[in-house]
Amino acid sequence: MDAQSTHATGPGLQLPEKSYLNETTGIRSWLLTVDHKRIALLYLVSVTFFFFVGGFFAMMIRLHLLTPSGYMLSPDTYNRMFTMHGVTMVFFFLIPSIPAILGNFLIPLMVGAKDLAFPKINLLSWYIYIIGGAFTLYSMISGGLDTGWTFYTPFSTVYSNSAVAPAVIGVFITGFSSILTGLNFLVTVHTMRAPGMTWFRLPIFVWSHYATSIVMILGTPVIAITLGLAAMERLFGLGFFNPAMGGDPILFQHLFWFYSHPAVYIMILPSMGVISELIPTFARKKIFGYEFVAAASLAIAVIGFLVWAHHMFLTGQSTYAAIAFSFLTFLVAVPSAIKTFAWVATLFGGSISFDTPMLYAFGFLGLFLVGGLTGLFLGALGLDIHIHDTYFVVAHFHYIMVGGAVMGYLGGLHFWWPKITGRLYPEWMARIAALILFVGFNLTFFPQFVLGYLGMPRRYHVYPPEFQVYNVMSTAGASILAIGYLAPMVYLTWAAFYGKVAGNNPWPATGLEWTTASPPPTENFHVTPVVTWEAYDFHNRPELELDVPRAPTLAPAHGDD
Amino acid sequence: MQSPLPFFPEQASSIANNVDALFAFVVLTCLFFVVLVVSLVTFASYRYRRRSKGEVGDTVAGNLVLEIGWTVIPLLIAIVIFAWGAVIYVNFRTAPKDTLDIYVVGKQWMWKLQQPNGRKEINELHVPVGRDVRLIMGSEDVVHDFFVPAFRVKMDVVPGRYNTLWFRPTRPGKYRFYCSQYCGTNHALMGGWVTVQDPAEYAAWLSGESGTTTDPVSTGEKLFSELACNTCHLANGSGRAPSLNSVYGGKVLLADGSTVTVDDGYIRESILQPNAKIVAGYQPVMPPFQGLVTEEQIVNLTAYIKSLQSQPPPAKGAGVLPVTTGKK
Amino acid sequence: MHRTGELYGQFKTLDQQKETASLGMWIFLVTEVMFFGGIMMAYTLNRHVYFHAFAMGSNTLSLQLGGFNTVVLLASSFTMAMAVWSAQTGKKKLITIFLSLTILLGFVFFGVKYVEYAQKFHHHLIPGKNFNIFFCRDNPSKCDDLSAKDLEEENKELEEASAADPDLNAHAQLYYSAYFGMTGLHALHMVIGAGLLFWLLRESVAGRFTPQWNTPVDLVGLYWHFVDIVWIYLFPLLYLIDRHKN
Amino acid sequence: MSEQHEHIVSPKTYGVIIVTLLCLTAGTVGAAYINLGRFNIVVALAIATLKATLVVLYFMHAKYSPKRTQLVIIAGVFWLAILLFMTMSDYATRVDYRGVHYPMSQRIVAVLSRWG
Repeated sequence: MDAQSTHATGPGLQLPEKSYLNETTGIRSWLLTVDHKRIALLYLVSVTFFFFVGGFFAMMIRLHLLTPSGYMLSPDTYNRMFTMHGVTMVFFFLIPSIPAILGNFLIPLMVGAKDLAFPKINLLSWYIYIIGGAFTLYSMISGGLDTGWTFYTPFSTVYSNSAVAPAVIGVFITGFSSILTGLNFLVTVHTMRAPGMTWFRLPIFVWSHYATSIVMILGTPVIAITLGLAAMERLFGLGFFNPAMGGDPILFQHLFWFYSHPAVYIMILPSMGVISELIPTFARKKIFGYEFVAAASLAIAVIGFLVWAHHMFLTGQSTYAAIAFSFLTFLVAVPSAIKTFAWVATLFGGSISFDTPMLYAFGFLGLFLVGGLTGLFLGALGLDIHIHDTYFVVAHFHYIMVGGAVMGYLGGLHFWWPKITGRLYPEWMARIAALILFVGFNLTFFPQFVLGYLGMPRRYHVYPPEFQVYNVMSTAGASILAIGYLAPMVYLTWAAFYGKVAGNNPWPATGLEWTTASPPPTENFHVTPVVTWEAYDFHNRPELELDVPRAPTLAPAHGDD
Repeated sequence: MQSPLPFFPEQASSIANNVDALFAFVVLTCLFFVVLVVSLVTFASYRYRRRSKGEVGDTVAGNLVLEIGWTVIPLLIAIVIFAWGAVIYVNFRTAPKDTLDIYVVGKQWMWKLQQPNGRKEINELHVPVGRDVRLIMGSEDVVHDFFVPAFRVKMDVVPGRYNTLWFRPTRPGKYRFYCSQYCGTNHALMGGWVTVQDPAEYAAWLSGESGTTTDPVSTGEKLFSELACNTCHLANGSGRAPSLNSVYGGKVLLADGSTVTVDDGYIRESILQPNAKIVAGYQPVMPPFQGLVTEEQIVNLTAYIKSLQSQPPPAKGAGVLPVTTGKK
Repeated sequence: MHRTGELYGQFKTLDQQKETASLGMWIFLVTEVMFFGGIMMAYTLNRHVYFHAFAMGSNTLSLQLGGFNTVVLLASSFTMAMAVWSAQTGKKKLITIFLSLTILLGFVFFGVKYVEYAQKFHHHLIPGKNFNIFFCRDNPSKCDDLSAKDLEEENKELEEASAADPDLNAHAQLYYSAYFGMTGLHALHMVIGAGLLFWLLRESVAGRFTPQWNTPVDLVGLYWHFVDIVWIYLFPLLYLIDRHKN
Repeated sequence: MSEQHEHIVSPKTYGVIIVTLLCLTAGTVGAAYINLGRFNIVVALAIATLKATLVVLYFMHAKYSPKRTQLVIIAGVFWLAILLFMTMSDYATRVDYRGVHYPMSQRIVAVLSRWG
């Protein structure tokens, strides 16, 4: 590191002599670290690895679907591809991505603490993640997995010929990593805040991670025990989910979705948190309706637990239950709408710049909007009859999970990269990559909405020829998307070593994390910070050197305080 | 028939119109919000772009009226969509009286369907136009799903219970149906065609012969699995009913201690009145097929069982006497 | 993080540290509630659907042993609470005594559980290929640990239950899946708890716990009480489904 | 934070609680021997909940804990209730839920022999 620092010296800026990156050296100092920032980097490396594993499977799927009769892969191989794509992406990429990387790195910095409440448990959670990942990788190379990421019984427990048990056990284990992360965040936010950091001065990023953690600790144990029972059923013939033994496959679905629907909010809420940092920073304006945005996060987490059976409208569920679950599903739409409008309103009267993170934020807005709105189709009982289990669903959740969560993740990674590494990434390259991603994404997934309404079921290795045009479009888009994902990986890695030195607060932004050095020292702050300003307040912070105020354009109803 | 870029599936059932109407409504609602948000963002991006390095936004931090507005309005719209969808769904889940009931069994990876008069089809479904049709569906193995896009209907087929699905076809024609719940290797091949016919045509089809002239043994073999005989009469003797390998012409031990020679008469009786003579070591679980199979089908089944003479007898399985030597 | 005395580096005061640890433990216990919740759900549904088989299965359990274990576990909760009290009031000898008592009671529980499990094994009541709810009826000689009266009573119940549920064996097997799943998971938690108690015992013999610093005793106490609460529910749910005679 | 004093529960209280718990255990066994129909399970669960509450409040000191600990406990119970009640709400309101599963082979035969 020291040798390279001669390469990059910004105008008058120097990397701090001592930071969390170089205070101790050697592989042991990384593998046995209890520093939340280093653990975040451990997660970054391993999560990126799983992202590219999952991405490889995605590419195979899209290439295979170029032709209706699918010459490339055998049916069994194709089934393994989409299953392993789903399992890897959901459990090993999306769920840990923002919380375990950005959340881990930033929450102590943002609340002004030296570390998370339980640093050793934090390290333990990474090892659990790695062990779970190892089991799942083992299942992939020893026969693969062909159950779909939903592991529906009795297919997964009785009929599948693939390596279900190690995969299920892997996911079971990884669940505990998620539980421990959530527990750590909750406790940290409650008891580790710096003096002056009141609840309503917390960045929305922290609020949304708080909400995410609620979902993690209350939902994840249920999937753990459910998959545990499924593994027991496969290995020892326990019969809870096997109709031949008197069990009920629908029970598995209930238990599975009790977690797996809220898990969608584990993926999207942190991303919303990132966006809530990016938009005020690059519009240089307080987020519009802070309390409402914070409360909306909690509302999503709580109501999100009451809607799971909307994945099961067509399993023969009671009509009454279906109506109740559908209604609750529509209620979730409201806090999402509040957030979206708040972001848009924040732009008004701001001073907007178009740095890369902001481009990702705009991309997020557009894609999340489409993803969220298409949720209305699926939540509506009458429409779900037709589009359930078709490509419409596939498109919808990719708009949320890839369009929403991954855009937020990449936006956040760019935004905090200077804080993490102390160096800036090449701006123009990053902007072009963001644009490529946006175009590639829409080209990949928008045609799938049409395919879905036309009636193409999901998880098909062959399809009727009339659907080919849309599939070709989708595959073409996927190739563009692949470039969009590879590019940041390359230039961000490059920037970590050779980029321009960023300084403490390059944007500038208002969070507590920007008041310390980049990269921060091991103990985060040399002196315990005392917070005297509200979140996203650009006006009472002379050290930010922002001095050209814009006149208010909307009447401040409960504005400046 | 199809344009190169199809955008909307055909409508061929009474429910399709309703679903599409709701779809159109939701599409328009969503378009409105997409256009609204995109234009607001575009406008703001231009109007409030940063003009100097040190510029900072205004101090507006919220507006209660706006917050209430964008809480209540989306809520109201959501309730409208919810209610509309619920009405369609309730109608879809509540079958009218006097339906044409068709039994459907899904198994990896085929659909077995049976008309009210007993006529069977595989991966084909014939229904009359304008008639309320109800499918009563069960699964032999894993969860499947019966999906007819042109009818806008689908329902999971879950092992261990029945699900029902009703529709009223409105236009004669051939429409695809799919399995849309992932069920293993050939999930994508587990589909077929629904043929909607005029009632007269349907009646003619229903009473007509199957048209396929195959030899009795293979017809019997097909029947043997279609009637699910093979689920109990496993060849290796491990099933709930005795293996039929090598039984024809031999003698079997009955529960009451007597023996009986397996001939055409005994086979016929065992199909129609299975409980009359129970093989030793087995429970009387087989349902009587009296009135359920035609004479021709019995002939075919018997031919098939005869053909099993050449198969090796099972190693285990109670009640089967050693094959009598005189048989040859 | 550096540690000064009992204070870890990320905290400012011992109070903050204790508060944090206690909150963490409580949140962990909530995840445990949900963990047991999943299997509780499986139990609830199957009991609802197969009541006769569940009642039958429940009646094959020994109420004496189950009731005795309930008392043992409650008593161990009491001794654990007393250990916490001793730590809070600085009675170092008493901590050791009460922790030892808690461990002892825990092992009594294991012993009884072992007897119960072993009996079920001999009676072919372990879910799997050999499961047979009718085993003792068909092989009374192999069930000589049951008195003739008990056996007769059980046979009568079996007859009634199989009249009500034609597939009694399969459904009773589900009951036993629930029984072994729930009590097994509970026992696993007990084993972990016992391990933690041994560690506490070592520390307490070394005189580590003072009125100022006794967080580990407090936290393990919370955990142990939680395990007790699980049993408080398991006992009526598994042993007392249908005990009345008419 | 620092003014919060640890509340020490006296051994006498613990004694009263453990005796109550033992009595309730006897009570729940006794109640199981009386035929209350559907209310057997209600009584059993009510007694168990009472016992659990006593353990939580006194043995686990929840009565003297900060509000947020109490909130955590309530959240746990609430979410468990969501899981159990909302799942059972589906099963309990099914019109066609017969409550008896047959082994599959029988069931298929039953399907096929329905028409006639």
